[in-house]
Amino acid sequence: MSHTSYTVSTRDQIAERAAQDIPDGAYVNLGIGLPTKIAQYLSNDKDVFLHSENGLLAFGPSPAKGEEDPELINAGKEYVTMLDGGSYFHHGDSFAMMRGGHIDICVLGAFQVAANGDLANWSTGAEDAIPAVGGAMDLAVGAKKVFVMTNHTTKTGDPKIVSELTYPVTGKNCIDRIYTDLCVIDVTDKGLAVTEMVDGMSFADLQALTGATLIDATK
Amino acid sequence: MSHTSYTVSTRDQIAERAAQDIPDGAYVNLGIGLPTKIAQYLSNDKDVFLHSENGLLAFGPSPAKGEEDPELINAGKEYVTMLDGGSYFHHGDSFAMMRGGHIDICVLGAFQVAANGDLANWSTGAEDAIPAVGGAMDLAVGAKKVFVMTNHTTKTGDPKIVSELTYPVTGKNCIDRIYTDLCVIDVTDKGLAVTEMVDGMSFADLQALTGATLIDATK
Amino acid sequence: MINKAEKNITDVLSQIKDGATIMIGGFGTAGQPAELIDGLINLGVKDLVIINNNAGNGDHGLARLLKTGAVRKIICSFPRQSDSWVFDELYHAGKIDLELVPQGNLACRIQAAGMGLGAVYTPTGFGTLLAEGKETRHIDGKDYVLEYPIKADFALIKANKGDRWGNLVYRKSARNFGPIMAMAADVTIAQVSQTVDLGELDPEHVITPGIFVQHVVQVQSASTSTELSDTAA
Amino acid sequence: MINKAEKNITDVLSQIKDGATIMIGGFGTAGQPAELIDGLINLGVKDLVIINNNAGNGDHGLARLLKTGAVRKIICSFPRQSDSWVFDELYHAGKIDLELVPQGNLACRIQAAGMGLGAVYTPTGFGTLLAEGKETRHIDGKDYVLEYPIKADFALIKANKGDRWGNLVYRKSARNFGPIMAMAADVTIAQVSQTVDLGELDPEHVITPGIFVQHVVQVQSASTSTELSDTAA
Repeated sequence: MSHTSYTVSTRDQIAERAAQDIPDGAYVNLGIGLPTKIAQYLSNDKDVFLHSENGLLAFGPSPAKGEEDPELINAGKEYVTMLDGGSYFHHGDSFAMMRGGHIDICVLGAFQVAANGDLANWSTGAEDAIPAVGGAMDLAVGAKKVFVMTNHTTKTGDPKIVSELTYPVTGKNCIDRIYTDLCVIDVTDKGLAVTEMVDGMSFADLQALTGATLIDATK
Repeated sequence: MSHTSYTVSTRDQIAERAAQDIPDGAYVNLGIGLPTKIAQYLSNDKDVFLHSENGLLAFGPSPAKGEEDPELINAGKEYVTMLDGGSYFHHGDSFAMMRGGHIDICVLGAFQVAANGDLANWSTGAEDAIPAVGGAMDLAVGAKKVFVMTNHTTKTGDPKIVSELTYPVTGKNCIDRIYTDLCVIDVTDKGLAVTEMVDGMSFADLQALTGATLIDATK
Repeated sequence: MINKAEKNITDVLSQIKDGATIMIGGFGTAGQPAELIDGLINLGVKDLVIINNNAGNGDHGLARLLKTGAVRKIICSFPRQSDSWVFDELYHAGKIDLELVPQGNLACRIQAAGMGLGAVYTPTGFGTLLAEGKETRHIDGKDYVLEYPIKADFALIKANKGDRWGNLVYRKSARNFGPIMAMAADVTIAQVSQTVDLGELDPEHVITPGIFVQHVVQVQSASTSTELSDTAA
Repeated sequence: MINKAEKNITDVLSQIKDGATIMIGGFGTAGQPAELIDGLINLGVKDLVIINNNAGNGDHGLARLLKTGAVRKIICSFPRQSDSWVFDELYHAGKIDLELVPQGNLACRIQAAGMGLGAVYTPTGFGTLLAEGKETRHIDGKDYVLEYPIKADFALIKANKGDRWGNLVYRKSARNFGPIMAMAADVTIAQVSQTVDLGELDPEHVITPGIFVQHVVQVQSASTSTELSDTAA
C-alpha cells in the first residue's frame, strides 16, 4: 500500500482542535495529562467552567512563580488558581457533579477506544503493575459527553482505536468523540464516523492505522 | 380494685424529669409538641446541642418580641434563635445526622408504645384523615436513644402503653425509655421495666392503667 | 460570557410546560420561593407534579398554586397542617394524588437523583405502611427499604444571594431543601434577594455551586414577611 | 461545658488501638493531617486498616506510616504515583492488602456510612474488573453496581479553623475528603491551624458541624509546606 504524505497534528494542535468544540458556558473536566492542555486554547470570550475532582469549580491557570499554594491544586496535583465566581466543595459533592450528569464534557486520555465507545484508560492489565483508577470510571459514566484525546496509535504503531478492547475496560459505551493526531471521530450508533482528517491524509491510510472499521463522514 | 391516691405529673414536671437524663454534650432532637418543653429544663451548666430537622444545630430559645425572623424557625415552625457555635445546613445533611446515628437522643410524642419498643405516633389509621409523617420515622430509626414523652393514658383513659400496637407503626423496636405523667419505664430485652413512679402510685395501680405487662424495677 | 441572572420571572418560567415535575424549595414558608410560585400560577400550566416538604399554608404561595387546580400530584412528607385547608379540600374531593414520603427519605431520594445513584437502601420506614410493597433487605444486622431517586424537570428555590454564574448562598433555616433540589433538577431557577458581582461570594462560602443552577432572578421583596403558621411539620 | 479542643496530640490519639479502621483525609498531601499521622506513628499501633484517596507520597506522612508496617490493608483509589515507592515495595512484597475503589465510589460509600444508608446502587465501575463479583441491577435504562458503606472507627482530618464545639471550616482544596470522613467515623479527630472562640465561625459558613467532630487539636505548623508531587491521582 502506498502512503500519501500527511501532516501529523502536534499535541497542542489536538488540544486546540478539541477546545473549539467546547461551547460557552460548558462545565468541563479535563483528564490528567494530555487533555489538560485544552485549557490553554479555550477562547477568552467564552466562560468555560473547569471542574476538578478534588473539589474545585471554575479554577484558573497556574499561579505566578512564588504564588503556589499547596492547598490549591487540581486532580493532577498541579498548582492552580481560582477565578472570581469559583467555589470549593467536598469530595461527595464533587463526584455528585460527575456521577450525577452535571458535567457537560469531560476529556480523557485513552489506552484504547473500541468501536462501540468502550474506553480503556486505567490499567494495562500487566501482571505486576500496581492498579490505580482515581476518578476515571466516574467521569466515563457520569459526564454528559465524554471525549477522548489521544495519539492515533501507540509509540510502537499499534492501533489505539480497536474493534474490541484488549485492555481492562474503564467504562462501557461511554465515548462520544475521539480527537487524535490524525483525525476527529464521532462514535455513532452506526459506527466510528470520521468527520475530519489532517491535511494530506487519505481515508484508506487512516483506516489502515485503525483497528476498527471506520465510516468516512468527512464529506 | 381500690385506688391509692397519687400525684399526676404535669407536662412541665415530665419535661423536667426527662431533661435530667440528657447529659452534657448530648446532641438532641426534641419532637414537635410536648417534648419541646424539655428545652426549658436543661441545666445552664450543660452544653446540650439542639438539632432541628430543617437544618439547625445548637439553636436557642424563642426570640424576644419583635425579634422574630421568619427564616429562623424550628421543625415545629416556631421562631427560635441561634447560639454562638451553631450551624446551618441543608436537609440532606440534617437527615444524615438523624439517619446516620449522630443524634444521641431524640424525644418523641406517642399515640402508642408497644412492649417491644414499637412506636406509633404518625397516624391513627382513621379512614378520612390526611396522612402526614414528617421526620418521625427518621428519628425513630436513626437516633442512638429514642425516648418517648407522653401521658400514660389517652384522654378517655385508654392505655397508650400496650402489648401490641393497634395504630400504624412509626418505627419497630426503637424506643428505649418512656416518660409519662405517672412513671418512667425502660424498654428492655426482658420487657417494660418501671424504674420510677409518681408519689403515692402503687405498682398494681400503674399496671392496671397499662396495656402491657410491666416489670417492677423501682427498688 | 455566561449570565444566568435574569430580569424577568415570566420569561424564565415560560420554559415550563404542562405535565412538568417541579421541586419547590421551602419548609413551610421559610425558603418557599413565593415570587416564583406566583409566576408559575400566572403561567397557567396544568397537570403538574410538585415535590415539596408540605402541601401549602393558608391561601398564598404553594397553597394558591394547588387551588388553581394546576397540580395533579404532590410528593411530600407533611401535608396536614392547621392551615392546609386548600390541600385538605382537594384531597378529600379526590382531586389530587398524594405520595407521602418520610422527610428523610424525601431528602435522600432527592440527593440520590442529584448524585446519579440508581437507588438506595434506607432504614427509614421499614415495616411501616409507607414501605408496603417495597423491596427490603437485611444488611449487617439492620433492615432497609429500597428507595428510588426523585428527579425533577425544574427546581424552583429561594436563596439569599446569587451571582451571574449561578453560585448561591442561603439565609438561616431558609436553606433547607434548596441545595439538594438544585442538584436533582434538570433546570434550577433560583429567586434571590440580591444579585451580586462575580467574586463577591467567597469560594469557601458558596453553598450551591453554579453548576447546579441555570437561572437566577432577583425579586423585589425577599418574601420573608409572609405570615407563618405555628403548626407542625 | 463541652470543650473538644485538646492540647495534646498524644493524649487524644491514645484511644486508638491495634486493629482500628482509620480514615485519613487528604488528596495527595493537600488536606493530609501530617501531625496526626506522625502522632499515630509514635503511638505504635499495628494491624490498621487505612482509608485514603492515595497510598502515600515520598517518605513522610501516610507513606511513613506504611513504612513502619503498621498498616494491614489500605482502601484507596489511586495508590500508584511517581513518589509512592513505600507502598509499591510493600505491595510487591505482599505485605499490604489493597482494596482499589473508584474515587467516586470511595466518596459515596463514605457518604452512605455517614448518612446511615445500608447500600447504594452506583453506575461507576459497572462492567469493569473493579465490580467483578458484585451485585448489579438495571434501573431505568442504566446499569448499576451495589456498593456498601465504608465506616471507620476513627477519622483523622485536617481543617483550617475549629472551635470548642467541633465546628470546622477548611481551606481551599484541602477540604476534599474531610467533611465526608468526619460523618462516617465513630470518632473524628481534626487537626486545625487555628482554634477560635465559639461564635467566631459564622453559622452560615460552618462546613462540618460539631456533631461530626469529637476532638479538635491545634497544631503548630499548618503542614502546608510539605513538598507536593506533580503526579497523577
